[in-house]
Amino acid sequence: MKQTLRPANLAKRILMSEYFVLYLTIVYLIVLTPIIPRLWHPMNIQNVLSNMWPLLVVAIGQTFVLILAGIDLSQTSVMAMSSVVGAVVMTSSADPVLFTKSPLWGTLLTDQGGLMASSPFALPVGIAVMLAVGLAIGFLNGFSVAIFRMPPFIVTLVSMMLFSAMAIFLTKSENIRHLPDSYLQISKTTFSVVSGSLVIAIVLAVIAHMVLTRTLFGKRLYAVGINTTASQISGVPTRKTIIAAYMVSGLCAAIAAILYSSRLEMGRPTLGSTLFIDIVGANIIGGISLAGGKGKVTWTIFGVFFFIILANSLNMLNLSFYIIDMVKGSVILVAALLDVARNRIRKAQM
Amino acid sequence: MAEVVFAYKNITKRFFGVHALNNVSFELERGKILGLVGENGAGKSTLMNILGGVLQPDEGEMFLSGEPYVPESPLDATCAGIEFIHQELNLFTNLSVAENISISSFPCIRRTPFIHRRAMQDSSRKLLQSLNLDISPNILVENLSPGERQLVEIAKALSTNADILLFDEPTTSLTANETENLFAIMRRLRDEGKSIIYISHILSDVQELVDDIVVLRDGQVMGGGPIADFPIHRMINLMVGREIDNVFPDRIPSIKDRVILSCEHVSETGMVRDINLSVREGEIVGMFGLMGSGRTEFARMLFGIDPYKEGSIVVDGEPLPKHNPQESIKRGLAFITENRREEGLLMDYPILENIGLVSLPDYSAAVTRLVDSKRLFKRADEVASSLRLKCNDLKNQKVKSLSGGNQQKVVIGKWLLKDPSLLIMDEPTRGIDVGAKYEVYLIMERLASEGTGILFISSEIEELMAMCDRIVVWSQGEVMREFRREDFSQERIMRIAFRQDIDYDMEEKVVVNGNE
Amino acid sequence: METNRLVKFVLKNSTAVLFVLIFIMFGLIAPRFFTAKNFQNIMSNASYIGIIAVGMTFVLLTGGIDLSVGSTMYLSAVVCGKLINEAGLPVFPAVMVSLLVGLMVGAVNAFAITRLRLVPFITTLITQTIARGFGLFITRSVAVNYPDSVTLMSTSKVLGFIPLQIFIFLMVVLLASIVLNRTRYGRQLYAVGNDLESAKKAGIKSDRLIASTYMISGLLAALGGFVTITQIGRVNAGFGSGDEFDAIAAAVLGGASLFGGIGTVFPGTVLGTVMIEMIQAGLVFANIDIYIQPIIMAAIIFSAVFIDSVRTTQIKKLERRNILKV
Amino acid sequence: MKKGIVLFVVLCLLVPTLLFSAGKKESDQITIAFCFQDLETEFWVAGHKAITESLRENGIRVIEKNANEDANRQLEQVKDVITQGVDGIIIIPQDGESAVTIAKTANAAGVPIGIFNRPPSDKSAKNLVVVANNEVIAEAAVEHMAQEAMKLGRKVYPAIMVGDLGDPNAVGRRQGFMNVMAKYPELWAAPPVEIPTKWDANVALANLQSAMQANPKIDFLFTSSDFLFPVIKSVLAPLNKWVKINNPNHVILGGLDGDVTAAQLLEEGYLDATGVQNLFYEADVMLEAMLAAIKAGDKTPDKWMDDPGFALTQANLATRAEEMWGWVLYKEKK
Repeated sequence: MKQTLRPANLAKRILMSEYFVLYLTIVYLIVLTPIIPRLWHPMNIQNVLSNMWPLLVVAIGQTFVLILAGIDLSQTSVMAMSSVVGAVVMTSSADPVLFTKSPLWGTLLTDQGGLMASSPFALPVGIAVMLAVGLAIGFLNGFSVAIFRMPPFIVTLVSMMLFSAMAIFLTKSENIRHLPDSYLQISKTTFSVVSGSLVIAIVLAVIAHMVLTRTLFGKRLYAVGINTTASQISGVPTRKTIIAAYMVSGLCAAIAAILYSSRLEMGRPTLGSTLFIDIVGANIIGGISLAGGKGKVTWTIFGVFFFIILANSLNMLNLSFYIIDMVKGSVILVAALLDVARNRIRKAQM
Repeated sequence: MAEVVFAYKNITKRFFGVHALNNVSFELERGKILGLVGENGAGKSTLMNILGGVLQPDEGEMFLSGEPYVPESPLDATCAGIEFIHQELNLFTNLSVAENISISSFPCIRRTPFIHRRAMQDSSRKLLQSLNLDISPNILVENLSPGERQLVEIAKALSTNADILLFDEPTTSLTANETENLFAIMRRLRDEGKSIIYISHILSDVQELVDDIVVLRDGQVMGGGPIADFPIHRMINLMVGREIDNVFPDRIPSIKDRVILSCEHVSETGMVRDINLSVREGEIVGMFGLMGSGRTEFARMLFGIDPYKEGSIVVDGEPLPKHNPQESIKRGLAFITENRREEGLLMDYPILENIGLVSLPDYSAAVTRLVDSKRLFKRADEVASSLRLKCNDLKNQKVKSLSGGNQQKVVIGKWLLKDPSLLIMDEPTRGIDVGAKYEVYLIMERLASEGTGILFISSEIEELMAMCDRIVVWSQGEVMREFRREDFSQERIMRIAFRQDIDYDMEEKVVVNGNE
Repeated sequence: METNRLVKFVLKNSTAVLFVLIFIMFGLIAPRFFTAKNFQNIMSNASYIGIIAVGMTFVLLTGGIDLSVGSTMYLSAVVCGKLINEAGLPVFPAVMVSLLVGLMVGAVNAFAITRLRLVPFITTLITQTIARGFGLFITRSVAVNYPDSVTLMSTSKVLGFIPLQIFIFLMVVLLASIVLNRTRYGRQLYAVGNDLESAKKAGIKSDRLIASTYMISGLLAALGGFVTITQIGRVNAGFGSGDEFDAIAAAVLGGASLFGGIGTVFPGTVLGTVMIEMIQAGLVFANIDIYIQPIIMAAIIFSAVFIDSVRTTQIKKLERRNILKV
Repeated sequence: MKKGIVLFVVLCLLVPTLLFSAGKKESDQITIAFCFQDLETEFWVAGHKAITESLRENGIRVIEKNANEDANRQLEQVKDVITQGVDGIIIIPQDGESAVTIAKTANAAGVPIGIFNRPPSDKSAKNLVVVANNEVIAEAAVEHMAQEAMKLGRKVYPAIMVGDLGDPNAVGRRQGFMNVMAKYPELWAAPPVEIPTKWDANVALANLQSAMQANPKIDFLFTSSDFLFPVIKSVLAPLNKWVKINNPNHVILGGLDGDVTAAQLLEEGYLDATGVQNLFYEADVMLEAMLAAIKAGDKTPDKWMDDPGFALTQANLATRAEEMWGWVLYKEKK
């Protein structure tokens, strides 16, 4: 009604917008531009993007589970497991000194490398195996949650413990190198920013967005997240939906493992072990609630973007590492506060 | 002249410029029960929220025993001796009955923060006894039936020795004798000098119970005075603002020969025993019984939500093996559950998504499983308008912003999209106003005439008698007897439901299925 | 009817039954496991995480979560050590100050959650980062050593036979159990966790209650930190990191729900904590390959939770109302 | 009004951020990025201090990055400092394999890179390497312990406190211990007890306590890191086993790192041996080589410098103590 207050109106619209986190990130970037001269250096942009894709992929998987009012702590161990298993399949040679103690030595892994060593099919088979690992662990989680009605937090916490330990056990702590070149190419950039990772992440994001907004599965996922009983009575196969969501989460973690280990050029039993907070943090900053029923892929993208920009800018600021944590916490705090402010305004408008 | 305990004076409340209450004034006298009736949205709850300090009026004043009364929070209301018994229970299922009753003011050992358990249990036990509720004060509320929970809620309100008690639809989850019991208690409280405001959609109850009445419509008082001056038809006319001759539509039986559903010897340990039942095309079969008599439990088994041990269920001539809701839906069954909030609706979800939920697979492509939103919207819109659903925006408006009647229409709508051949309705008119009830009856009548079989569960015997072709009476997990429309008798049905008619019943139990 | 009762009893106490089973199993593998000394070790090692888990239980009861306890432990332990070493404060006042630090971190959480309405997960994630950052800032990440006067406390015995840390743990558990079960505060806490809206309607000052749980959690984190210092004598930069997950796991294993309203300190959280500690000790006793240990640990915890969820459905079935007349 | 508060908070947080960063100007000064993996134990703190101080003493601007034990994060940080145009990078990698990947990144960008303390797993990248061989040093320390054990003229019960299994240093140290186990099979009364610590003092405490309870005869204990000595003390003391060498109850004790506590325990006669990496030497040679490369304009220097390391034992304490970094710090403290 009061159209006269233009700037205030605009501010309110920005604050209320679904793209708020994105705007916030942009404002943050603008403020930092004069301080960090190299912020817009092509190489930095390249860095930011290459950091973003794998985290985005794994965070999207988490989004599916969060919509269900679940949580998946095991994504980090999925990454470790599929990284190790995939590398075992693909590697072209393994050092006997390092790997003779591995339980896989002599069967799946020899000094000639893994099963598909130097085979032209190493890449497709390796990737298929990695995805299968993700799906399998996701299935186990989903099955326990849906069929046995075990609390997701504990189920995924336990599978996190289990599969992290398993990944370390399989290689006896050693990293596996000598992966096929075609695999390493996935994360290599051409035209400065375009890379296999970029393509994979964007395609995945688009598919995930379509799945959530347009498909039967997506709509049922929200329904189950809001009210499982009502959904079940309305003919939603709730158990299948839950299992599927955890499988998506595992799958995404496996894809992220492909991107991460391609970038690191190795299969790593501790891959991603510290990422959980970033994954869930990005989702929640993006606006996705732990209580379920809410969430969009675009929100996840903005949340991830925010987290990546934050980490990158803090690196570029060269703060003493003693205070870097405090600054990081403060920036997240501001973002969270602004989010609260806009929720209040939204409620007041209702 | 009786003493006025509480008075509204010219109360006006606007939301976004729209009058929710317009210049409302009336008085509550000591030792009287005042009935407050009106359709949903007439302003009853706004009025109560103002009384309870949840909302502040834009204009007008309130007086408590002649003194100005300006509550700023629910706590102020409690301090002023005003207690609310809401339709939605405010109980904590993880606490014991005694703890729930004294949650706001635990009795403590002297001045320590420690709860005086003995005192708490004793006072709770006394209150429960006064409500004729035979349960231990130490039992957890989650183990109680809905009716028992309602009584605990009332005990909680009584525990504060409030002067003014407000009952907002307290009988919705009560069985007939629990209701009678409650009314007796309310009368006793009145005789002890308490003042009571009673809100209900069940006008016959209002008429039976209250001393005075106030009728609201569109935020205004349409009339008020001693109940004797307000026969039911006058109440209704004032509430809806037009002449309604009938509370129920005319029922034109349209039963076809084809049997849609037949159950034989369905049993489940501890729940139901040897249930035989059939429903034909276009037939409305009523299921009457007390709360916990097995009606709802049986309906859930029928729909595949809960398991059953023995017996067979045949739909459209084909047996339905051990199944789940998905299978039932495929076979043309639909189930409107008794509690909309928990089992019927996704309250935080838009109307369209709720209406579309059941039939989503019909609107999604074969391989990609992409949902054809346009087609779905078109169909949902058709159904919504055929149900006369009142909403602003099908796509974005959340269900929780709708009134109870319209929410129920959404539940019905989501099943209608599937064109079910058998519709199970469990208390479909509970907690909705007279106008909306009438519309629900019309929809049932229309569906039956189109050939849908309806299994209609209700605790309100009048509506069953008005709408059904047959009534099956339940008691303690068994079907006691069946009545054809021509044999309907309120008294006999009630007596059988209360098992006061066993011998008489046994003779006639020969007639089990309508088609015999 | 009697067998039914027995079944019910076993189901209701399945966690305890499982506890005993695991105890016996390890005992059979390694007979020394059965010694009183070993049980004392398990208890004293469980004490610090147990104390933190008790605080976590309060927070979980309201449906919240506290990810900051590990950092709170670190920060308060650092402050305590610095006060003793550099300010020359006697141990007792230094400990009091460090408890105050824990309380303050909790108060910051409480303020952000109940006043600013931030989500607990994000709030405590932020305080986790900031509190540890602050501790690192103070110490420059150098380890803080404690004098013998502190480490000697771990060998002191209360009443002549209860080691100090176990005594503190038991006191915390006793106090927390009394508070949760016997006081107005405790029962209202359960009410808030069960249904926040109804609790508000019932006139419960829910914000105050929720705020208090974070302060309790912060305080107990600091106390737990101190208890463990008396045993290990030194605080390095990684002190306490990741302990929040152990505490949550212990509470959830003890039956607490992350959605609030469900959970007990005793037996719940205590049993959860001791069980985890016992399995860990048992694995060492059995001298199992260190690469396999975490795998077995995960498997046992999984089966504990599995049994718990099965029993919940079974109890529901058994307690379902019998509406048929007999 | 709410907006005002929010704006205020934003400003409050941004201003210090600006202030912190404003103090650092771009100049002709040589800039070296020091990317370390974490600072959780004394060893890393001392290493970090040795390097940064030597750098600053040489008038070099230092950018520090902490990867918090995440190889990916370290890679991202290295990329970020390359973007900032540093003249050289020194990393303490998470492990040898990620060191190779990171070094290749630096090679591609034409920034000299030095790898500290953990060897790259192969020589495919060009880098300066200063490392001590954890396995060899651990073996030397345990070897001395074994010699001491032989003097007892009986079989002993060995045990090892193993670090985090995701950490290659921990795995290397365990291997060094195992080598000695294999070397003198007749010396051991039982197979070695392995005690997991996850590099966490609390875990170490609990597990060591259990292990001592389960195997009370343990009298030969090697800890993979010196930072666990306080834990060992608090477990052994109540068992009357925390006694000096030559006491019949003495547990033959060895460690690795050479930190301050170890120095003190050696001097007091509780500790038999500790494996030492010569931290100061390592820092010096790394710095020298790096500066030489920068001055010569060599963008991909490639040089392997070994820190031989050694075991400081009661036997060579008098002669070699000064080579142990912890000893020097200990004496400074005193």
